[in-house]
Amino acid sequence: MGYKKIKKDQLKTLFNELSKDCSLFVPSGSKGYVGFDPWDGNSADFTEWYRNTTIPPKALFFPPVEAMLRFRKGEAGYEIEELLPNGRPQIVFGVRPCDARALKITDTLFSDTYRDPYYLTRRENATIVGLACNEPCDTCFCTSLDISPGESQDVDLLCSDIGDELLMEAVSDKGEDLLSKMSGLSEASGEEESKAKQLGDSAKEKITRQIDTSGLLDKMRSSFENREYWEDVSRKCMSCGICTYVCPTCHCFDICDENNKKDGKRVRNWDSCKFPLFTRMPMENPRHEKWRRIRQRYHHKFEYFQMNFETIACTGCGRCIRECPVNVDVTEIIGGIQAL
Amino acid sequence: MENRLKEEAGKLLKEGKVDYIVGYGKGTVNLRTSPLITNKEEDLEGLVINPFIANNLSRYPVELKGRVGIVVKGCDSRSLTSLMQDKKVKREDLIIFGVPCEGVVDLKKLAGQIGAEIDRVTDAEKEGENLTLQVDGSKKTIPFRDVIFDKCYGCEHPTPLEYDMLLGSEVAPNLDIEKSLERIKELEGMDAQERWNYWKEQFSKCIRCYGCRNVCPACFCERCFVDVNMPQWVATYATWQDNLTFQLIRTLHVAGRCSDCGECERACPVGIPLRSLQRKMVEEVKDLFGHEVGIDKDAPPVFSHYEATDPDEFMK
Amino acid sequence: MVESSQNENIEILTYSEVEEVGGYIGNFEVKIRKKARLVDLEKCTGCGTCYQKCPVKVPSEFDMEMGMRKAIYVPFPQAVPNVPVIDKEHCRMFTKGKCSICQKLCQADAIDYEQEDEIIEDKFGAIVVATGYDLFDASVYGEYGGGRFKDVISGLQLERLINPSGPTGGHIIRPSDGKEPKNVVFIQCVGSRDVEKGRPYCSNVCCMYTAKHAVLLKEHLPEVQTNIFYMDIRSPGKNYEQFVQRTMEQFGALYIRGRVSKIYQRGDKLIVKGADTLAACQVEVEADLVVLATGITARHDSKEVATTLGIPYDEFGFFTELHPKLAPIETVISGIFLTGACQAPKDIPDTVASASGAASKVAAIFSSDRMSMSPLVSTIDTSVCSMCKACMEVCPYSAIQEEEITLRDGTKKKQLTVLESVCHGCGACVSTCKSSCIMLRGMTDEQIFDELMAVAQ
Amino acid sequence: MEGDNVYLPHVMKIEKVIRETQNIKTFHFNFKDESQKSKFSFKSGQFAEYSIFGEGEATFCVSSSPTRMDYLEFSVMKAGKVTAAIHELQEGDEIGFRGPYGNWFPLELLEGKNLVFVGGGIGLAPLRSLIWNVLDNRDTYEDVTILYGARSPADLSFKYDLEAWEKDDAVNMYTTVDNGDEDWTGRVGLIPPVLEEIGPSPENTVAITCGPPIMIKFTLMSLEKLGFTNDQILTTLEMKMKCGIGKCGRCNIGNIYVCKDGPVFTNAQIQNFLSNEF
Amino acid sequence: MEESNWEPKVIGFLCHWCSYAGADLSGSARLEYPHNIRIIRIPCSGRVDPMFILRALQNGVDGVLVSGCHPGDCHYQSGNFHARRKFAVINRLLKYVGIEPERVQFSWVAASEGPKMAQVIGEFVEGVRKVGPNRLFKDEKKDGE
Repeated sequence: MGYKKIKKDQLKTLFNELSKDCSLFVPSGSKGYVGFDPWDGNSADFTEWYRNTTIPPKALFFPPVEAMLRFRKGEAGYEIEELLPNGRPQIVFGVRPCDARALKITDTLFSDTYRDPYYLTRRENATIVGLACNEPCDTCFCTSLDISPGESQDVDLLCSDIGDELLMEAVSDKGEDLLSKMSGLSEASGEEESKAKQLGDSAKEKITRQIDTSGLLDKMRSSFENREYWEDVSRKCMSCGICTYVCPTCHCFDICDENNKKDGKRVRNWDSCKFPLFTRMPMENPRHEKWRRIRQRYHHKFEYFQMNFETIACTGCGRCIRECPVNVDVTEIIGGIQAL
Repeated sequence: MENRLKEEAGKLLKEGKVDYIVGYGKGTVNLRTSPLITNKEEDLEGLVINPFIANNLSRYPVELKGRVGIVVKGCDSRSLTSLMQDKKVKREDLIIFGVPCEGVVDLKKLAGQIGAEIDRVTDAEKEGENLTLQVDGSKKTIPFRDVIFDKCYGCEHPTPLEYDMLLGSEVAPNLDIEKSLERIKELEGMDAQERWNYWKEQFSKCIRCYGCRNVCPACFCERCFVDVNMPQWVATYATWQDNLTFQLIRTLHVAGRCSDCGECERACPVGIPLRSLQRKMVEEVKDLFGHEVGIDKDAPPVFSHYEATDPDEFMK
Repeated sequence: MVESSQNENIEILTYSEVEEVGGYIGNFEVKIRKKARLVDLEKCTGCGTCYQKCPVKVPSEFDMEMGMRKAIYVPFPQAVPNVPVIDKEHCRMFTKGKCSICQKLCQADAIDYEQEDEIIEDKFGAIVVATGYDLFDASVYGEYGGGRFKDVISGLQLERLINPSGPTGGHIIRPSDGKEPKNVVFIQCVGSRDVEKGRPYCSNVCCMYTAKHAVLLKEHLPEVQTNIFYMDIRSPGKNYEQFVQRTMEQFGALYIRGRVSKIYQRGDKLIVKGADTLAACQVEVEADLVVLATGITARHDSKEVATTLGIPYDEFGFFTELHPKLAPIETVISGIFLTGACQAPKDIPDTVASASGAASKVAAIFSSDRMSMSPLVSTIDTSVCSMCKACMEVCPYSAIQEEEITLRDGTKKKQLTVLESVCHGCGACVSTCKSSCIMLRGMTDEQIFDELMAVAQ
Repeated sequence: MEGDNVYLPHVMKIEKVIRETQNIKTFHFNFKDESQKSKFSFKSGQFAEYSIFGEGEATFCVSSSPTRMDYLEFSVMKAGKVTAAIHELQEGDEIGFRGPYGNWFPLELLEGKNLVFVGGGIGLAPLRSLIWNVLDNRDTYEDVTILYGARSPADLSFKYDLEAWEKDDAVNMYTTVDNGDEDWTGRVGLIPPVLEEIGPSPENTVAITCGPPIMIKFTLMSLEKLGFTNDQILTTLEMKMKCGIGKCGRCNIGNIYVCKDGPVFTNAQIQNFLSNEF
Repeated sequence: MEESNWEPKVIGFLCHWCSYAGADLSGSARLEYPHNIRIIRIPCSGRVDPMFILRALQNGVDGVLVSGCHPGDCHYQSGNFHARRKFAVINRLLKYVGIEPERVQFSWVAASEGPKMAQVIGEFVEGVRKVGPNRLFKDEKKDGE
């Protein structure tokens, strides 16, 4: 597959075109935080400032709240109406390699044994346009998890910022398809290709934060009973759900009904293992204590998920480190486990 | 200052006068500090005091079992006193290290000021009235007052009111109330519909991570009202209606307890200007009942008592 | 008093003060300070030698300071117990450090200058408050002389003068010169129905006692002329109006409807200037004696008593009943009852009625082992309570208390509990509890929520 | 594709409500859409998500036997918001039902074996599904022993079943209560000591137990004393669940998801992971 | 609901001892007040949780009236004093976030004040009528699925 390129000042035109028959999401900071917002036709200057979103792209496929079904009570009793997402194609532009990997990780979970129609419908209708990182944050540690800031096999189409232009490379058929529909592209030279590669390599070098995953599974297992360790590392945690909600792979949810017996919706919403209520049963709660919940979170990501799906459910995006109000740092915690 | 703290904190731990020291340590992210909570003497080497100690640590003694030595700034000390009023901590269980505070750097503001993200800054130090930074290898100097949190402009008690040991000399308030209330005044200038729409838009962003609640030292309930499901006052999922209702009720619950430490707003990952609600209530409670938060640890909480002469003009 | 002191079920603690009241109906824990009277109650035979021989004389409070008593004294002749008390303020043993005449003379060896206050702590099932009233201090009325004229006296002083065991042995004389008065003026509503003096209420008893005084005066001194300045005559009790009529018709009392504007001395007479609003003219009476019908006020320390008991009081210091019509004896605290003038000015029949009422209320409580209460009381879900105790602070009845329980693993835990017998079900605690862990049964959030949802539909 | 949305509930009709104890009720229910019924099957030990529309979902096992498909049953102890709403249900009301989920009692492994059922309180619900299943194919199994206990006579659930089993000569039925009352003439005693007293032989036997955690804990100890190996003991676990299909992230114990990998486990499996978290 | 024949729907939280009795009295005195009010009786104005008010508004009620005994007259001594503190703050907060002041009203009405109760309800309903239907918590558009 060959490389194409587009001038950054052409992006706006491209976006306007693309958004005609599909929903296009691009990084935007207009709401006071960076997230993927529907393309508003205004400014495509995110390439100038965008490093990564606060809310990960998972929110587009597994939204914070989504209606699953509607129930209505009529003369003949209850009627159930399935509320699946509409099949409108969707393009997400600017997904970083770490987040693209995260989507692959949640894909396995949501398609395991029982298919999750809500997530998968959206995923199937979506084309992920990746954007390689030239300027990783100091919280990034994706390289420790076999992710490279400059390249990705997890996207459909990968863009690299080479200055005034974006270099584009189709990674999947979907990407190929999309690429073929884009206008205003030109062929990229080998020089530009290697420039992109070079930028990717230099980005890789900029990442200094890391975790050591070698032998981690065993270390995790043996750390489980180390209550003192978990109590120590959890002491400053505030038990809020920020780390789980900004995590691109956290997928826990709750199912609730709208408070209306006659006509209401059943909704699915994000939930967090950091909340004591998450596992509370009327008579007992296996994870009432904070350290148990913290332990669950890290063990889930680095042990259980790996056992069940052969991959660590962390991509090193660093959001949890960045957004945590008390600076609980996953690399520190995993480092601590390795050092036990 | 730092050395004195390390020394005194070490003594407290060694002599068994406290079970934990709660202070600030260096964070793992550029410029940031992080709560340092420890019962081990060797960890105390990591204690720092600098213009980046944003966290309000007063919440921790509520959770920790035992006696605690704690580092507080002016606003934190008033949160702590408020917690004493609410009987969540006992004064005699605390050894308080007061840090006279000239303001804490708002890293978002700082990023805006230097036009680059914080991880570009390699070194930052307060020198007199200025903050000296190394940005991408070059030195930059910006006025300190330009990069501190908005709350700091409205801080009437920068020196902790309740302490056992003051680290440094008292700091006189350097008030710029107008600047501190800028956003509130702006909102007050709008008409009702505009204001409502403003908040509606803000709370459409809310994802219910409960960061605001969980960092708030005034939110000390064992079970938050949103977690009550019989009846389900507020839906557990994030709709702007329920998000707003949740925050309004939370605002009422912390009114009279909120010391305007600004932690809720700092914690919010989606940038909802929560201080504009909380600070507003600080003003209202003061105006209505003459109550200032965290001044008198022996006074009853503001909504646990009343005066026969409380304002009444809004009643028909 | 004598009779009740002999009842085996009644213990009278005189010269004692209630210091603390805790607990609740059926289980009040009361701390009583029994003040040292410096005379041994058990030993004293009541012979009276001590106060006959005591060298110190002090104006007698009981005689409204018109007579004298000793530093060791029995407050009044019928006092129970008939045992004297030493007035430390005046006793020479305490002012000068020596004397001990009484001690030397006491054959029963009952005088004990060293005696200390005794604290009694006991449990009681109910409390009846009957702390009575104070007389209004008429000296605030400058127009009546503000206390300057010896011959302007209060109704109660006249009462002492008439009394055979009073300071004059029942001889009615002018305090200034000991002469019998010929012309007496009574002034009604002194410290009653007077907004300016902060006493807007009617003292209830003055109209009738003044009428009685007029009658008694006439009986003792047939020559006397009584003149009564009044605002309205309030005589709604049984046979009261007839009594007033007789006072006028049979005993010649002259009732003048109007206020007195000024009293001044002329020679040995008091000139009383006032208005007769019925005749629409000014009147001036040359009086030998002026009697002020001073009203009833709450006891000077009623607010402290109320605070100790945890019961409310009104702006004048009278204790507030649970309901003015339907529960005039009960207070907001179950098990504490009011009787007599501590609640509001009352005359003797009213007082006796309310005392009987209180007694039967108490008897009703004591007659059964169980009580039935309103089910609308609060309950606490201690598993989610964060112990901020805000509910305790807002509870007007102190119905929420802290208790310590022992958990299954042996550890102790402090928690709050609602005393169901004390809770009145107002729900102030419920809306104060931020985490809804205290709930008012029968008016729960769930119930209100359902009502609200139904109404909002 | 229609009908493959795993989260969509069937609408079920409540056909009968049985008050078992003060706070436990059993409900007979059936498909509102008869045509769905023929497509439906389940196995003893499986559970489902039941919902009251407007209140939410809750997890219970199917307590009737797959050998008796006239109607389905579930039993509920009143404990929270949804269960309180379920307790309000009356005949003719409708509920949501999705399932069955989870694994089941391995009938093929039980064939030709002596079976000992030990149930406490509402823990009899999943067992009775299996018990009726076994009794309806009585010849396939050897001795059947049932030990059921509750706190008091008033707390005994499924009294009609107990009576039937009592009468059945092919069942060794034991009922016990922790505390008797005036009318109680039966056995008084906690389940574990009673079990030891009955003393079933571990020879060619499988014990199946379900009940409150504390009872399970001591019952396992008693079974061990009697010589049962961990492979000879089956139990079902309870954890808070929402999705029922291994996605929502609640019910894991280690990497085991109770909803997907359970709820039926051998004691050998449990010993492996349970010590970890609890 | 048709816009043209919209009638305000308001909820009144009235305390049992004073305002509810006041409303009762106005009824037995044959005084008229608008039928738009649905009354929920509570033991004391001190029982009112701000949640009641917000939840009512969120559920589309057009106005909320809270009424209790005059200060000093509380059957439970101090309930209305405590309530007044809360109301004062609620009042300011709701106004601040942009809820029309006409929608939420607090009042003191004694058991003897039948005419006042009728008047308070009347004026309140008129005030609500003026600000129109409560659309505060309505979604502008349907879920963007």
